[in-house]
Amino acid sequence: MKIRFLLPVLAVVYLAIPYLWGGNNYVMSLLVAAFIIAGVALAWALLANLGGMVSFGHSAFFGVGAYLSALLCINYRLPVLAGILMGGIGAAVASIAMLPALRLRGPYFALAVLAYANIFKILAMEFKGITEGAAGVTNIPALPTVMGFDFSSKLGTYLVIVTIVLLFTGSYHLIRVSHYGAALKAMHDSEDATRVVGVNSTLLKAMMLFVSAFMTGVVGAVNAHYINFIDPDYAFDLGWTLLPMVAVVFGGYRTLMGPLVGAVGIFMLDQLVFKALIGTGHQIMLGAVLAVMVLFSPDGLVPLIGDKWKRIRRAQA
Amino acid sequence: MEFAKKLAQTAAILSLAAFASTAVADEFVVGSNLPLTGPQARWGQEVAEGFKLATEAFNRGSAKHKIKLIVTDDEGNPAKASAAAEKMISDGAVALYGGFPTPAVVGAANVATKAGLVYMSSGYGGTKADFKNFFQINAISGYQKAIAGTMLDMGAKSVSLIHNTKEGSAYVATAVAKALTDKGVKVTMHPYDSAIADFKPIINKIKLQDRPELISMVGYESEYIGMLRAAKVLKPEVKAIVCAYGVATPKMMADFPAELQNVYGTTMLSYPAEFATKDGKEFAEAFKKTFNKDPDYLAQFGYVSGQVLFEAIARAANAGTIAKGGIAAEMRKTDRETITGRVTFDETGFNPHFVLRMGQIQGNKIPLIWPKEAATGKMNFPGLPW
Amino acid sequence: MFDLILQATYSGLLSGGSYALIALGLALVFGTMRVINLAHGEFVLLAAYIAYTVESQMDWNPLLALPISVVVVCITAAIVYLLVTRLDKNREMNSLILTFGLGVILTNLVLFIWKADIHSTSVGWFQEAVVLGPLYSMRSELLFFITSVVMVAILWVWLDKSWYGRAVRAVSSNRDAAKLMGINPHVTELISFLIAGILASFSGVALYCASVIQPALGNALTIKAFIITILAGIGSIPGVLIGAVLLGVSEALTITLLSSALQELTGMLLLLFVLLALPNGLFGRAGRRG
Amino acid sequence: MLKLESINVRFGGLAALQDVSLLVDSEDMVGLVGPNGAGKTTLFNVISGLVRPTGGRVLFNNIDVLRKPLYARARMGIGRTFQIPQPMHELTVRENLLVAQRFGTGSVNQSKIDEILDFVRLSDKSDRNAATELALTELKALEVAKALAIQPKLLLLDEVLSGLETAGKRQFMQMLSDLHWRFDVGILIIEHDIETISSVCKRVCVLNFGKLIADGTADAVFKDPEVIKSYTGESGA
Repeated sequence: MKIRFLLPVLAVVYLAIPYLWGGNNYVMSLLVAAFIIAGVALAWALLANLGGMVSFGHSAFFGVGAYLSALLCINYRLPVLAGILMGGIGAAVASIAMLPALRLRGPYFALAVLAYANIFKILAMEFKGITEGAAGVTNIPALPTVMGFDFSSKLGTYLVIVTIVLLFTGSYHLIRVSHYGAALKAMHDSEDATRVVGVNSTLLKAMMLFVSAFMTGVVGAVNAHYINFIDPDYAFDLGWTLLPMVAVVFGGYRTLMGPLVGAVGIFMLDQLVFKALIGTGHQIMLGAVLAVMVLFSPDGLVPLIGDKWKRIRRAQA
Repeated sequence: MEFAKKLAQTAAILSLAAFASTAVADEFVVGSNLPLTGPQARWGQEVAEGFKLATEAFNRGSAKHKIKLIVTDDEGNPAKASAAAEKMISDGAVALYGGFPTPAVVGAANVATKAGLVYMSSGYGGTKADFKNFFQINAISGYQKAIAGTMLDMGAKSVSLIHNTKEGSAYVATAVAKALTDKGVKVTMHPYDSAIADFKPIINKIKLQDRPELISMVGYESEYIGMLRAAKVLKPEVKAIVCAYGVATPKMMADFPAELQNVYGTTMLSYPAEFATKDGKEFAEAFKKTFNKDPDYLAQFGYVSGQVLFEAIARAANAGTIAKGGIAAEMRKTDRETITGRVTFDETGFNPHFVLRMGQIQGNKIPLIWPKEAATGKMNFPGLPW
Repeated sequence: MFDLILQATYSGLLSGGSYALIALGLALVFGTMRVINLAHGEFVLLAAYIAYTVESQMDWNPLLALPISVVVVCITAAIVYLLVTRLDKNREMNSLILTFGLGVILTNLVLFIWKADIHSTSVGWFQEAVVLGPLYSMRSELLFFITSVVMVAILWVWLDKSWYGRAVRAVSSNRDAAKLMGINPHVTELISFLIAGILASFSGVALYCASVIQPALGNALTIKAFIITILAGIGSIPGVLIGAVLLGVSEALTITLLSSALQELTGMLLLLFVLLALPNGLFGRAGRRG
Repeated sequence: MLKLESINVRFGGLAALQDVSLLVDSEDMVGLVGPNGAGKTTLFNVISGLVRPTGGRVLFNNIDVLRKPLYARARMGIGRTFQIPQPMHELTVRENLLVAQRFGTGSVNQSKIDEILDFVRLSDKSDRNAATELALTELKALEVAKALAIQPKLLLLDEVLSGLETAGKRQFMQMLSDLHWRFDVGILIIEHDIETISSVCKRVCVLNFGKLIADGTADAVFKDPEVIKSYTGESGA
């Protein structure tokens, strides 16, 4: 991320938005929901873009992160922030179970991971002694108050999730520009060529899976402490995979800002425009957006705008 | 001197507050977050209709205070419910009412609690809620009482209980099982996941292994039909089939007359609705006139919740305590007969008097057959769809 | 216990048969084009709702809805096909996203037109019991099963013997080579989409007669069909039937021998086992998926 | 350095390699010739790890590498090129070398990369996209450069000259003869053209129908009647 992009983004996110709407809990809660999706979308895009794997199972990581953090904070009185970190680590550990699936490609990998996600959900339902089963976990502690600032407030939660998402974006960027990123990029279309120069492609893919799972787990944990309640149906909802996917396709998964712009854009469009226009069945618009984007701009909105912008600049120059 | 000054200040603040409350006394905003779209939409819409009807009825009957209702679709999603609650509070809502499923209720109730407002719900699936000003006229215990009560009155010694593993159903099933086991009834549980396609293996297990006197089912509409059809094929030797919510409704009866004959289901109303009270008659007529269909029990929950909440708001407004948590205090004082029975709230916010009734589908009627004092018809027992 | 296992196996066999008919169209398109049509479940659902409309509006037997649903579903399938062929980049992945989006659109259209209420046929004949010794089933289930077996047989023979069948197989094994042989891959691919539409129509009408439909069902049907396609392996038509029966029977046996809550788990574990241990599915042609 | 012991490879019913044994030393530059389908590329695939043989052993510096995956063999010092160039997509020429160096040797040394680029005459193309912006000669050069970037002890060159026109070929041959001493690497080279091979390699091995039929100095090998027969047989076919 170049500095001239970074500074305006930081200014908007940390100064302009809190200044304009910090007191408006409605806008803040919409933004929190959107950034939670953005966080998962980013993790999903990282796996798709760097690892070359399309996952139908990110709800598994989301759910594991949510449950682990909630249960650790309730049963072992872990501080919430430590719980969130553990949620991410737990999700990464859970992804070890998926390592055998790394041998699979395309739709096969996607389906295998979906199966894993379903299995995790059933386990959460069945291990009642640990997870409370279908009843769900209530009274999950909220984000703490630090030096007088209440992070469980809408503005506070917004700052937390935005910071996490930006940190993740930064890490994604660092991975992408590193040698690992270059090797991963090369692996997509020329795997043998990459392996014969010494790249352990399976290990690299596994690392991307861990990173993606960790990020998703952290976001799932934040969401659990934000909503204060989870049950298997909610925490492992397939929607935690699908909505971020829509966001990524909308924003574009090759770019760094694509998932973020896509998530915030599609969430706000859906909630403020589509819902007002059609009410029942407004998801139809999400389907239409997906289809249209894939057909006409498979690289997403951000590159599309970027191209337009470049063309305009060139025309002016 | 110091004391007098303080007194004067307090008086000034009080009179200001009183002025403020009289200034807005003619109209109070009440917000409602409900799943009007998404998988819980059907329940959300029924409840919304009842709640709307209560608003109209209240506004017609009250010259002094009016209720302005805002309904927001939360799609049954907690984050969206939370946002909806924030929006309605910022639009001036003095109390909130909402939705399904439990996570969405929690999402919105948290917001209301933080803002110090009353949150009323019809869809919290747990047995105890942990919010300060939370109220719900119905409770899981009501289903348990009706299902277990009916089966105990049937004199059953053994019951097989088939239930969905989802939150609400699992709660009801566990509570029923406990109530029955406490009375010495042998209960066998058969939980199933929504993904199930064929119930015959379960029913056959019941038929050949459990050999119970009764079968009880707790799940959703399409699953009841699947279970009943499977039972109709295998014909286990039981005396009755007792279901939870979603079965004894006029719509289900009209759509699946053959499958549902003689089946029992929890409900609030007989069909055709026979209201003993003036209140009930008014409700049924008004509902039919407004929505051109028969009310079901969810509409009743919405209606009664509205009645109770609006009356509490009116009382608090009269006392000038709206701004000081008066609505919650007035809610706690609630004690009235409604079309769903007596309503008061215990310290957890649930209505201890809440009991559902049990109806049985007989021909094209659904008479109430339990409890005895509410019965409008005779129980066909033993009675089976085949 | 023996009675239980017998009945469970029989029930599993029959529901496996219904799964197979639902999965067949998806498997065919996947075999021909390597495109997983995530809107396939919605095709089935659409046919089922047409059967409901025919029954409730015209008071006809729902089976008479077949011609209408074949027409409607095939038109839908052709539209989906035309959109899929518009994808030029990364078709394997982008077609997943495209057909998923189209599925969402179809589900919500169904919701718009028919509302969220549940429906099933009111023709009692379908639900009558058929008792074969110790084995119980509904007439509709047997009908569903027989239709499925017949369809599998027809499709198998057709793919094996007919000129089009050969073309389909040629395109699926090597698109460029097929072109050199004078086969227009677009025509064969369109035909396989249309056949998938016809199969979906049959399964939709059968589904309406045998069980309960609701708008949210499409997704679940697609996933089931997808799983069976993988179990079968690419390009194996009888494999679809056998994979589906295997899934149906193992689900039913899980309910009988373990717990009814674990049926979904069994299906998923079976899928993972096949994915990870049998690289070509149970009966698929050799061809690397990893 | 490299020791193959009776390697066998079967694809279904077809015997692609039969009992092939071979020794290559670190000072060697060995030509591997044979008609199409003789199993030359398969042999390279066995050495580099793309194909697992049905029988036999591959020893590299006295370590059995058969159980070692592709990338691990690369890190031990086995570099290879592909007959059809396989640049790493989406990367520039320099990035191709960087990735190879970083993962093949474990560290990055820019001056070494500059040296390689200079050697294969790609210095001025270093920022081009490797997959889309290079001509065939340049792609072939990049193949060699990538293999060099992992600092190989053994270099497997698979028909680096094929498809080049005469000028490019001459330039490449000059490069090949320098490779050996500049980078201190043993070389095994597949080449179709006998003339070319005998001008570059002192030692030549001949594969025919999966069998090693000759191994010796270029002069001796090309006088071997069996070798002549295999070549004329091919041209007669």
